[in-house]
Amino acid sequence: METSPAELLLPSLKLMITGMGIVFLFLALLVWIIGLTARLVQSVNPQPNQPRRTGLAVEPDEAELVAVIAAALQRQRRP
Amino acid sequence: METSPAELLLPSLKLMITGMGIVFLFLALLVWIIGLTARLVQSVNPQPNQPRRTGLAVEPDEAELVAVIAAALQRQRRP
Amino acid sequence: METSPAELLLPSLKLMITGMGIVFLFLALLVWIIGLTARLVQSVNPQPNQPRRTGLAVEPDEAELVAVIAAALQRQRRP
Amino acid sequence: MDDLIQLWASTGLSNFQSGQAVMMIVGFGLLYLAIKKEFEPLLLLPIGFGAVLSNIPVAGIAEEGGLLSYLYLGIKSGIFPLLIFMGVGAMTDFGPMLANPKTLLLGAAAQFGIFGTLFGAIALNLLPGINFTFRDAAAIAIIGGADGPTSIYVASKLAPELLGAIAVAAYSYMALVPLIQPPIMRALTTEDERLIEMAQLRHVSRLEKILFPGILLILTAMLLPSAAPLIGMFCLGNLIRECGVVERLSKTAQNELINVVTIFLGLSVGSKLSADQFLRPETLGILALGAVAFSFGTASGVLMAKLMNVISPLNKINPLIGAAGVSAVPMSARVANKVGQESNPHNFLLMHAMGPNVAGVIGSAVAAGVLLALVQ
Amino acid sequence: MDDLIQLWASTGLSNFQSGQAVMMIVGFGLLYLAIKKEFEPLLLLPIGFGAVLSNIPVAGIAEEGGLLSYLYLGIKSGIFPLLIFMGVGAMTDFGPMLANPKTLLLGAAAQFGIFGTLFGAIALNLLPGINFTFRDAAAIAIIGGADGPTSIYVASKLAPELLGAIAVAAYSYMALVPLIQPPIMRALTTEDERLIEMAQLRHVSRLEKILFPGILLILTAMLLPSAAPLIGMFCLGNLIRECGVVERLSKTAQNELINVVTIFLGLSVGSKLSADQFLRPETLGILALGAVAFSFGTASGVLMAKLMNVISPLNKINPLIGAAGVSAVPMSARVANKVGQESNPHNFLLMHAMGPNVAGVIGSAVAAGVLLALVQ
Amino acid sequence: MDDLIQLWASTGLSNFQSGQAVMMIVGFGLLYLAIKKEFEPLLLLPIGFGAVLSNIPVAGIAEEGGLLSYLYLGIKSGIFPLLIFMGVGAMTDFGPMLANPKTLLLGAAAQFGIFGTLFGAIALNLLPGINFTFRDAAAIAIIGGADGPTSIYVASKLAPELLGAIAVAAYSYMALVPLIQPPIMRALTTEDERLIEMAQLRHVSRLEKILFPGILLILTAMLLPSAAPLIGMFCLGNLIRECGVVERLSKTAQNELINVVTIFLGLSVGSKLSADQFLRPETLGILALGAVAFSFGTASGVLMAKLMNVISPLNKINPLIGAAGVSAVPMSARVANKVGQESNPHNFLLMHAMGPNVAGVIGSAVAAGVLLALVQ
Ligand code: NA
Ligand code: NA
Ligand code: NA
Repeated sequence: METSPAELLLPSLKLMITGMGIVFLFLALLVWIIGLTARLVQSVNPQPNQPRRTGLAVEPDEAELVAVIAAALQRQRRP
Repeated sequence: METSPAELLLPSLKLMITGMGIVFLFLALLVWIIGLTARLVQSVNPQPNQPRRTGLAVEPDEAELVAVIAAALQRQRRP
Repeated sequence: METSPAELLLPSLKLMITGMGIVFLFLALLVWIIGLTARLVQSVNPQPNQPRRTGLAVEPDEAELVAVIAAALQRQRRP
Repeated sequence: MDDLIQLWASTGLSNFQSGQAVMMIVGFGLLYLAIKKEFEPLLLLPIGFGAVLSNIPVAGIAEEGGLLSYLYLGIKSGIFPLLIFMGVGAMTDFGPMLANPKTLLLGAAAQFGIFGTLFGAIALNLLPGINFTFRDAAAIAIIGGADGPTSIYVASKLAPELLGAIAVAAYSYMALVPLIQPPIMRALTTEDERLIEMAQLRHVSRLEKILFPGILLILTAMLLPSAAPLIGMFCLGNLIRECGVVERLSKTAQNELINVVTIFLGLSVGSKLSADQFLRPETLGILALGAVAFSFGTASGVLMAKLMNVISPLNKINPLIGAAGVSAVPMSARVANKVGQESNPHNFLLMHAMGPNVAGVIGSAVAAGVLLALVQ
Repeated sequence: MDDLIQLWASTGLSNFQSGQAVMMIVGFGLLYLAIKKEFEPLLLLPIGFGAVLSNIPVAGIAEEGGLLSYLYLGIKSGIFPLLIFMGVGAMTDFGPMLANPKTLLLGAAAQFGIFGTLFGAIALNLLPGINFTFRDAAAIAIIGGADGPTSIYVASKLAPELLGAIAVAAYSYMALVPLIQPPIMRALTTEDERLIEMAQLRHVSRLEKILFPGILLILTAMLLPSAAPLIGMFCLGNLIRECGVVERLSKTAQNELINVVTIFLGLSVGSKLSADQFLRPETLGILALGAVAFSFGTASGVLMAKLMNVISPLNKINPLIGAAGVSAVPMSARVANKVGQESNPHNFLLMHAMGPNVAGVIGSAVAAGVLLALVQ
Repeated sequence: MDDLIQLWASTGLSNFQSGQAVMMIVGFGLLYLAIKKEFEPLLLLPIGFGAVLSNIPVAGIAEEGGLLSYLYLGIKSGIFPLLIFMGVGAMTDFGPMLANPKTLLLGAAAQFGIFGTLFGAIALNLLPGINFTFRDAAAIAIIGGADGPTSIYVASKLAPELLGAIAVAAYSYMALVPLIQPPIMRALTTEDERLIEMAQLRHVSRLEKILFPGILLILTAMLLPSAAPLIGMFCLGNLIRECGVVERLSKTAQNELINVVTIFLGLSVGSKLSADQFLRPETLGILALGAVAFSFGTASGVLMAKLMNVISPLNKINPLIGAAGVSAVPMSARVANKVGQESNPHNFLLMHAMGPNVAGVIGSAVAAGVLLALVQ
């Protein structure tokens, strides 16, 4: 059962719409649940007792960072 | 088809000669290509801009050492 | 060949006695051999020339930390 | 004499096929990109080397019984990409996303790169010489997710014979993000929009961070179980990171484990770069579609941000961070930051862009789940 | 419309079986215990997560071809528990035990927890709804060894279908040692006994420590070869640690290798937590028997210490350290120390309790060998 | 009573075969050499331990289904030796060799240790009780390469039943280099020759170092593809080291990965030390031939250096560094340095000897390729 190229266009259009719909639905639901959780958590622990970095996770590890800097300095120091 | 021990002597002699020949040929070719590459590289970058150790690689890595110490100190510093 | 629950009670009692017997025998034998070894070792090396911690190996991390630093220093000290 | 003939017959020179020679050059080209241009070197270096190794004649390193054939089992079974995903999870901080959850919608919009490309791949079939099945098209489209392990995982399930080209395209375009994205971002935004400053992110408590992987996993289990292996391992890595009680597992997942698997994964992907699978018109199609996918994803992320500003004009977001929705962590977030600073050097968007950036990872895993569920 | 139906049919919601939902809750419960209560988090976190993953409907992560089915091969072949045991050996200092070898007898006595429980499990068969075979009973009894990898190794050989429940019980009770043991210890000892101070341990030479794993292995080879895989790998780890010439192997065995295997082992164990194998009356029996096993082991360790004091009244040992004979390293040694300090804050029993503690590890491996040899 | 008989029948004592006892002693002997004499402890310790474990009666640790039978698959497939070779590549600095490429010829000459031994092994067949096939002889000869992973790789392909003896001989003689080489070096050189000082090595640019693994791989692919797996993985490791863009992979390849594989490889090799394969006259032949191989290699390296001095008398090389051509990195380079300093304590040959030393690694991999290509 060969399908001509054109015959696949419609199903792929349908898949595009369904797919984007699901992705949006899923992430929108997640937005809602995250908000809910945040409110729940804050009502339980009103004061954030343990200030932690909210920063980015680009830097994997502080120890690693130190190691990397040290290694870099070391390399630079080499004659 | 049993082969007597003596019958294998000649082929092993031949293999010895062929083998040593190939090893020499291969490494001699490598000597030549390395020389060629070195000249080529030096004609492109006439000044070695980044002096690095030409030393031996026996001791694994100095950078690693520094990294290890730094990581250790880092860990100790944590409360 | 179904065995009723009660029929298994006797074999399990036997296994309990045999098992505890073997465990005791094995570890008692080990007590004896350890003592023998200790005497043998002390007759060979009468003075403990290298006092090491007999302490606990509980915290893996701290020991590791010390080991890491020591190894690093050790490596650095090498000519 | 006999020996010499046997020897000559055993050399590579007497057995080289032109396709193998070309593929070795392709492999060295990837090594060049990885080392000299620093194109995602962690992956492209082993991939390029794997391509070279597997195209050495006679040696049969990628054939049955060769080293790379054994390593490839780690891809076929899904183990390697899933372990990488666990490691990525252990390196990801969801803080910026949890602080501003609506950035998740930017990560959703950018997945149009995937589905638009799927349509494009099918449309390419109208060209002569190109013949993608539905499964092929879905596997190619996932490049638009800008996520390496997801691409490899999906391609290994839907179109293993295209795996090499797809992985190469995915990682190459991820490396090209700083070239592909800025023009699109500038074209779709006004100077005023690029100057928008965003409010500082709120503090996210440790408890929220611990709960998030569980919530995400439950949602996936209920709605899209086909995405559960990917998202599950990602959540496991993130939970190991955030829970704070298994530091030694976290360290290993982020370092040694992911490094070992990266080497093996790269070599295995490279073993799929054989002449008969790569030197085909379809590969050109894949490369072209990959560029389209990234452009579509970038554009829809930016446009979504603009739409959100129209809908809720009070709490405006800088549309540049929409481009970070394609994932490509952390490259595309850095690009958003850099383009923003061209307009105002004191506008730090990096942290804000990390939200859509990690949302893009989730978004593309969800899209992967959709493809795996609906494409047979 | 068709697509939507197909999609709905592919969701977890439309496929959830009640058993799966319950098991996911069990998995999250284990995660809670691991993270919030810090119950052996290194193992219970991956076990709990594995339980959640393997009960996601449709995804089939624990079924043939799924990630966890591949990882489980590491348990089935015995590789994972044996590698963990090697790592534990590399982390163990036998010094305190070698300094005072008669504490080995405390480690022997505590194994009554194993054999008494075996009898108990068979006796439970008299209850309706519970039906343990001899193999099942032996696998359950090993929980009394208070040693995770030993329990998993024995259970995978004798009763793989009970593996999940057994591993969960073993690690949970190990975490509960600080709750289970003290009342028993207090009930069986007088204040005077708890106040006994012990002589400082003699110095143990490096040579003795190097010789010990060899001696233990020879004894095992001659008397109880069925325990040789477990004790052998344990001795290998310890020799790597003590010999002083392969520091890099020692470091890797204690860190990266054991960490990687711990993640894989935990996930694999979790994959055995399926509804049909876990949600049965037998599981309640296993949990009840586990508590009994720990109590029996604790009691017999303490009573053995008291008996030894009667036999050799000159060189008395504090009977509290008998409780450390159950192994559960180093938790039960800490418990012995803590209960001792309730009576006299200046009495440091920790080092003395490490002797029976590591002896307990050997004792339970020996007991495992007995079960593997005699139970068919 | 029945139980006791069953128990006795399950002990090692009632099942010990004399061969197993002897092999356990052999295993402990290797452990002694590894720990006390520091003979290549990283390998000989796990090998010795593996020998002990696999000769424990009843336990069947090296038999089908036992731990070591699974680990052995890593040798059978070639994965373990190739990963070790990758790690060795990542630890190797080709700088000294690239600075003075003619030292490669010393590394070539020293491979006469391999081919001379092959002839010797065949000649040994003239003795009664010894019966080596051509494949056996080739596998034994590779000991002369003084390279552990290469020996194991070749032996696993050509003569797996001799693997244990060959690996033990290879690593033992590598450890004995400081005893075997100096007398030969002194006998073949004059005091004047030993006093030769060599010019300081030129600086080698980073680019040259990056290009070298690629060049070596291309040459191998064209001329000797049968050596491509070995040399390829070696080059991969070296490229990872030198390229400078994948530090984290380099660190893992040099540390955790090679450490884990070393433990597994050693145990697997040890599992081949069974009585019926080791306690044969052939083993004595292998041990004798191994010593011959090392001596031949050392002598031809030194003689080649002298020949080169005759041919180009202007830029003389110290013939002592010819002995380093056997590889055995870095032991034989250190030996060359030490013997040189006996004549002149201010003559530092170490760096100069590293050239032939790493050339020897390449040379023996090339020789391995020749054997794999020509011996069927
Ligand atoms: Na994405
Ligand atoms: Na125990
Ligand atoms: Na060599």
